[in-house]
Amino acid sequence: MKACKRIEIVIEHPLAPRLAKLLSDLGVPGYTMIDGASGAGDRGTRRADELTGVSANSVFIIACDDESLVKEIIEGIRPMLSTSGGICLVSDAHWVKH
Amino acid sequence: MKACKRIEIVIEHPLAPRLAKLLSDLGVPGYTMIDGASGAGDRGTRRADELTGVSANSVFIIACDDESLVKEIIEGIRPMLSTSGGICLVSDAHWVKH
Amino acid sequence: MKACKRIEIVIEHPLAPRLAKLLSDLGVPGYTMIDGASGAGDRGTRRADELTGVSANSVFIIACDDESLVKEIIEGIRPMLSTSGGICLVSDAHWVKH
Amino acid sequence: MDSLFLTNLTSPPLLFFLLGVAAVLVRSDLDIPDQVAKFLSLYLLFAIGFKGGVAIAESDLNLIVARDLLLATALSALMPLYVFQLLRKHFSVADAAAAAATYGSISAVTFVTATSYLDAVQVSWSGYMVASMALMESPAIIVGLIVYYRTASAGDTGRDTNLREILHESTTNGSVFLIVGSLIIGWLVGPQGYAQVKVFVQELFVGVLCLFLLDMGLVAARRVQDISGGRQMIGRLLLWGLLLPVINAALALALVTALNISVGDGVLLVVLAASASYIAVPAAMRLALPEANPSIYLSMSLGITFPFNLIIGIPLYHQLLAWLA
Amino acid sequence: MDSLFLTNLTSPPLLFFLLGVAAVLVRSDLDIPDQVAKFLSLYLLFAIGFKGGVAIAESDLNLIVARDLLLATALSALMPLYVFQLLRKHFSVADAAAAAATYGSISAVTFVTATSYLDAVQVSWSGYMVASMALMESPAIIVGLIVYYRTASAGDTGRDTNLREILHESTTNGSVFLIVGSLIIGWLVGPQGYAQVKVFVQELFVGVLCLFLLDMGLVAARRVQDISGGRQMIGRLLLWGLLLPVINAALALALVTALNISVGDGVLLVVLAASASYIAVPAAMRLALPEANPSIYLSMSLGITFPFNLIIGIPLYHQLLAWLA
Amino acid sequence: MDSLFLTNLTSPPLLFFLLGVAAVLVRSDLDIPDQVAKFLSLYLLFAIGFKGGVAIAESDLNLIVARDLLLATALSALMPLYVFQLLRKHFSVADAAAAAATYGSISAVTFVTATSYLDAVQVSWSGYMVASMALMESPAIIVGLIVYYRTASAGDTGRDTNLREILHESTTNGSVFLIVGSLIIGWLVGPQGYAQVKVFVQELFVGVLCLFLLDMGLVAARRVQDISGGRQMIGRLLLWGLLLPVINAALALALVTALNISVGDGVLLVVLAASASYIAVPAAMRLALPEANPSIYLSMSLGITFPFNLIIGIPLYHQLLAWLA
Ligand SMILES: Nc1ncnc2c1ncn2[C@@H]1O[C@H](COP(=O)(O)O)[C@@H](O)[C@H]1O
Ligand SMILES: Nc1ncnc2c1ncn2[C@@H]1O[C@H](COP(=O)(O)O)[C@@H](O)[C@H]1O
Ligand SMILES: Nc1ncnc2c1ncn2[C@@H]1O[C@H](COP(=O)(O)O)[C@@H](O)[C@H]1O
Ligand code: NA
Ligand code: NA
Ligand code: NA
Repeated sequence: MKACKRIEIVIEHPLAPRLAKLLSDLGVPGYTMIDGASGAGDRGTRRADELTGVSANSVFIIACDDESLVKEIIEGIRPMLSTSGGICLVSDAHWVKH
Repeated sequence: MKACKRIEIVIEHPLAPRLAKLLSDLGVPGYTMIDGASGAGDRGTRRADELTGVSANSVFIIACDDESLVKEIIEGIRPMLSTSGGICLVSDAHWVKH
Repeated sequence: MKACKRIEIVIEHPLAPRLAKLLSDLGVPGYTMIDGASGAGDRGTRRADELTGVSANSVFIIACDDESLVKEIIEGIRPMLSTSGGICLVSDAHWVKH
Repeated sequence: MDSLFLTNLTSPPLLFFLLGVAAVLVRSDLDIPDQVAKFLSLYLLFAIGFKGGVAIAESDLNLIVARDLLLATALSALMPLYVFQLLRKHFSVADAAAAAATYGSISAVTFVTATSYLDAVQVSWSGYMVASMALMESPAIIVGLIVYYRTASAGDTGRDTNLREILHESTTNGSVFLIVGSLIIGWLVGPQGYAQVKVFVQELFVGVLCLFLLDMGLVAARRVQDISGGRQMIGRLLLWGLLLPVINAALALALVTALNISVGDGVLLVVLAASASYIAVPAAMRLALPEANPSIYLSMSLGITFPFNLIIGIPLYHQLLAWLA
Repeated sequence: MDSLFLTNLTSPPLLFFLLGVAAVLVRSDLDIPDQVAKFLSLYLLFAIGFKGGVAIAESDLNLIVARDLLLATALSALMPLYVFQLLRKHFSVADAAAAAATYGSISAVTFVTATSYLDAVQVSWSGYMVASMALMESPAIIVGLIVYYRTASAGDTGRDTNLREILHESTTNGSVFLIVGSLIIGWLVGPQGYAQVKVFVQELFVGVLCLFLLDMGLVAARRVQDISGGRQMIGRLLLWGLLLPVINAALALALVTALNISVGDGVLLVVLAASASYIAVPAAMRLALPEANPSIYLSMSLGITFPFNLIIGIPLYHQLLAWLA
Repeated sequence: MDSLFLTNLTSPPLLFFLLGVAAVLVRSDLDIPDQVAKFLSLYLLFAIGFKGGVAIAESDLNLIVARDLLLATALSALMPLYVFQLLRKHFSVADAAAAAATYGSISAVTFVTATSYLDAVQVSWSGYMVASMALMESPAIIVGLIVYYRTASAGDTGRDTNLREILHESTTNGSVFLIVGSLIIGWLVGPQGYAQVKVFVQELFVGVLCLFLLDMGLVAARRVQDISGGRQMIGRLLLWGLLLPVINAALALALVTALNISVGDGVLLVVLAASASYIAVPAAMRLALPEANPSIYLSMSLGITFPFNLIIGIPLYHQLLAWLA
């Protein structure tokens, strides 16, 4: 097992393709995305019940064992979060390398 | 980045609106909910294949940087978990404040 | 609250029933599964848009407070991950026991 | 007699139900996505409600109708009382109360399948039977809970029980709401409005029912496989899952014969009495009576009673009523 | 006059919309799964586009058609200009611009409901009006954004704005793409190809519309309940949510009368002008103008303008045009 | 000759497939929700199976039928053998084996599209061809795996390979199960049972196929875009993705001509041989042969062979058979 960071990002669904592109441009080792989440925050209630998904959230999970890349990811998504809302949590984890 | 707690709750789907109400009554800064999870635990297998969602689970994720609020949330959901099952995990995380 | 490990596994959807069987054979206290996740990794992009779910991922979350069982789980899934891809993250958490 | 069973056994919807069961038995990965299954059930409720409403608009409501609706409601409030007494020796108080509510209430899909069976054997039935069905969904929930609170010791119920909330849950359940709403809309728009949706509501009905029962076969068989608790528990669930529909059907049969209700409507009323809820009641019970174990009442209603009514019950009740008539 | 409103109020689709609203009001847990709701909307776009294309194939395109298409496009580019001026005193620049784009663009479902209303009251309309609708989806987005960038101070817009990207987003939105694509395919295959899908496209239309509007009733009512910001904000949204469709309708009405457009096509053009987008525009705005608050423009268009047009607007515009004709 | 291609190119289902491809090319966000797409495919399997079963019930089964079913099964077991030999020089053993299974098996949607094409050009075909299709799904999986285990070195396969499990996976795959089940049910209920679901099964078929192929266009184009590995890999996939269907079709064509099979049935058999699985086989391969890279066999079958058969293959095979007949 290798120490790594687990980054979890909640962002509105329309921005998910942009975030995915940003991540692959940054060269992350991989990511997992769960769609159709709902939620609440500073900008009110967000429901996954609309036709466009404008009101739905997407949850991204990224495992990353490269500290400098973690910083780049965080700096990369900060502007997205400040204009469009959402959250980003970073925590410690161990990665079972096979 | 600010230290915070990451609270993760798995609860049966019919109770999700109650939990959401409880959270907003407690004044949490926000939460994210993922619907349609399945699982297994003390009360047997739960499948997300039923018409009512009676057997499906919902996953809540809450980032909270107010220790006393974290305690209130935990105490608030404890009775729900003991009558209806499910789990609640609390872990340390860092919140990227934008 | 009791200290525990939070194990998070991302695996391709067709293997989900096998993983669920493995977990219950190992005697885990429980697990939660979220279906229909997409993602990217060493094996390229995986989209949850196909008819078979061959390209979709499933996310498993397992809370476990028995250290030796944690080890067994990790060893049990290692071969799955190496032949079929995916990730497994282990982190510290506290379990709200009711 | 055999011919009715045979007709039933060779009806496409039932065969697709059996196909679903077979898929689980051979461990096929056949699966109807859950959102689609939910939609198919919404369609069926919409269609049967709409059709029922239009039928009411076309008939003239009279005292007989009022009597039949009252009868249905009364049955639904009465059945949980003796079901609870029968079950409480074998199950916990909470489980017995939840099962009582389950068996007092009805299964819309069993009803819908019965109407499709009657259409196939060309026995006519009245549109207001849909209203009977809607009226029978909720009373049993209330009665089941009252029975529970009167029986359970003070300590057990020391949580925030709120009768108003329970009443609310049981009457605003999505499936009840949709069927009642569609019924009223069908009534308001009448045959003229019906013409606009006829192909959608009428011609697709049996096909959708086939696919929906395919899913029900999958779900019911999985529930049976999930039953845990050993042989004794399985035996108990099997016993009561078969006995309760028969008992409830017998009571309804007696009433139908006594009141001289027509064969078509009679079959439907008996089917309603014999059927057990697996949508509205479990949803309400998880909120109002979380200590009841859903794997008991759901397994019984969905895994045993539902297939029984579908395969044997419907033609059996029909046969008996035909003899008694 | 009343008869038109009555006809509208007793049309099944509208009644199901109201049923959805009622479900939210009584806090029922009735719910159409989101993937299914999205599919119902794709079906409606597919069907209306296909029908429109076939109708074009059957008619002969001439200068009048070209004029009407141009008129529709021009309207969609013009409306955001004055809507923005009207709103900027009451809302932030970003919110005013987003709402201007929203009201300049159109709601496909309102259009679809209007065609179903016209079919019910037996007023004929031209297939190429579907093309008008498609043409009106995007220009307002571009104009709304241009207006925003010209008004907002330099500091506010100091991020990577990319006009090409915005143009791309606004013209390749899924719903625009599907309707245009279906229109072209309908045109290509003509009546012969249409015969293969006629039951699917035609006979199911009103039924699907009923279920879809049921969902829209749920969604619209929830959005109204989610409005936060106190009485003053609610009043403001209510005011403009009712005023803007009336203003836009008035302009379109004047043009329709001046140009002697037929009643059926006229009603549709007025409905397009009066309707506000809640699919294409919000999706584009979240990407191009994230600082605009969706709970303002979405609440107005989905929670207020959409129900207004459905319940009162459509028969009102028809009545007015019938008088003026 | 051109007229057949033109008929095919102006058929609504194919045009919607192309629309889906176009949506990906212009980067539209058009999307069919995955659960709905899965349901559309279940509907198609249900409908074609049911129709096939009813057709069998109406015909009399004889030796010719038995011969044709045997032929189809044999083809499916034979094709993987030479496909594997052809591919193993260019791909890893696992990838070659997986692709061999993929091309030995069939694509139900290609078959369904071919039946809809034959209906459109009014060429009749036999219901039991649906049984041929069902029989051709699984054998190739088994043969592909046997070939793999015979070729791969001992070290490579040192994991818990379980032939019984593989046999189980390949014969109980959901899509195989549904089509066989629907076929049997259609056979059992015959024309009388069919009458109850005719509108659902028959009249909606082409419409649903349009929407489903729209989704297939999206999925296939995305898969092509996801191909990684540089120019050389793309060239290789393109080459074999076009060559394999042509080779398999040529073999089937020879057999069809030699055995004097009717044009309609012949076209379907050739299409089955030429088509490659992207449902049953990939699902089985992920479990039985996880070391094979799905982005190779899925990209080839879904991204190249599927569009080729749809656009060029079907009318081409028809044309050739018409000449040879
Ligand atoms: N404290 C929080 N914990 C978990 N999720 C949150 C939190 N705050 C916001 N979110 C998620 O981020 C989305 C947008 O948040 P906001 O921009 O604050 O409205 C919400 O709909 C939630 O899904
Ligand atoms: N140890 C665990 N780890 C992860 N999820 C769990 C665990 N135990 C229970 N759950 C989840 O909580 C639900 C209800 O659990 P229970 O009340 O124990 O039957 C299960 O269906 C799982 O989704
Ligand atoms: N670093 C990562 N962080 C999060 N998820 C990952 C990561 N790497 C792989 N995954 C997930 O695991 C799946 C299979 O990964 P792979 O086998 O590396 O292609 C991907 O589709 C992702 O969903
Ligand atoms: Na009952
Ligand atoms: Na407008
Ligand atoms: Na083949």
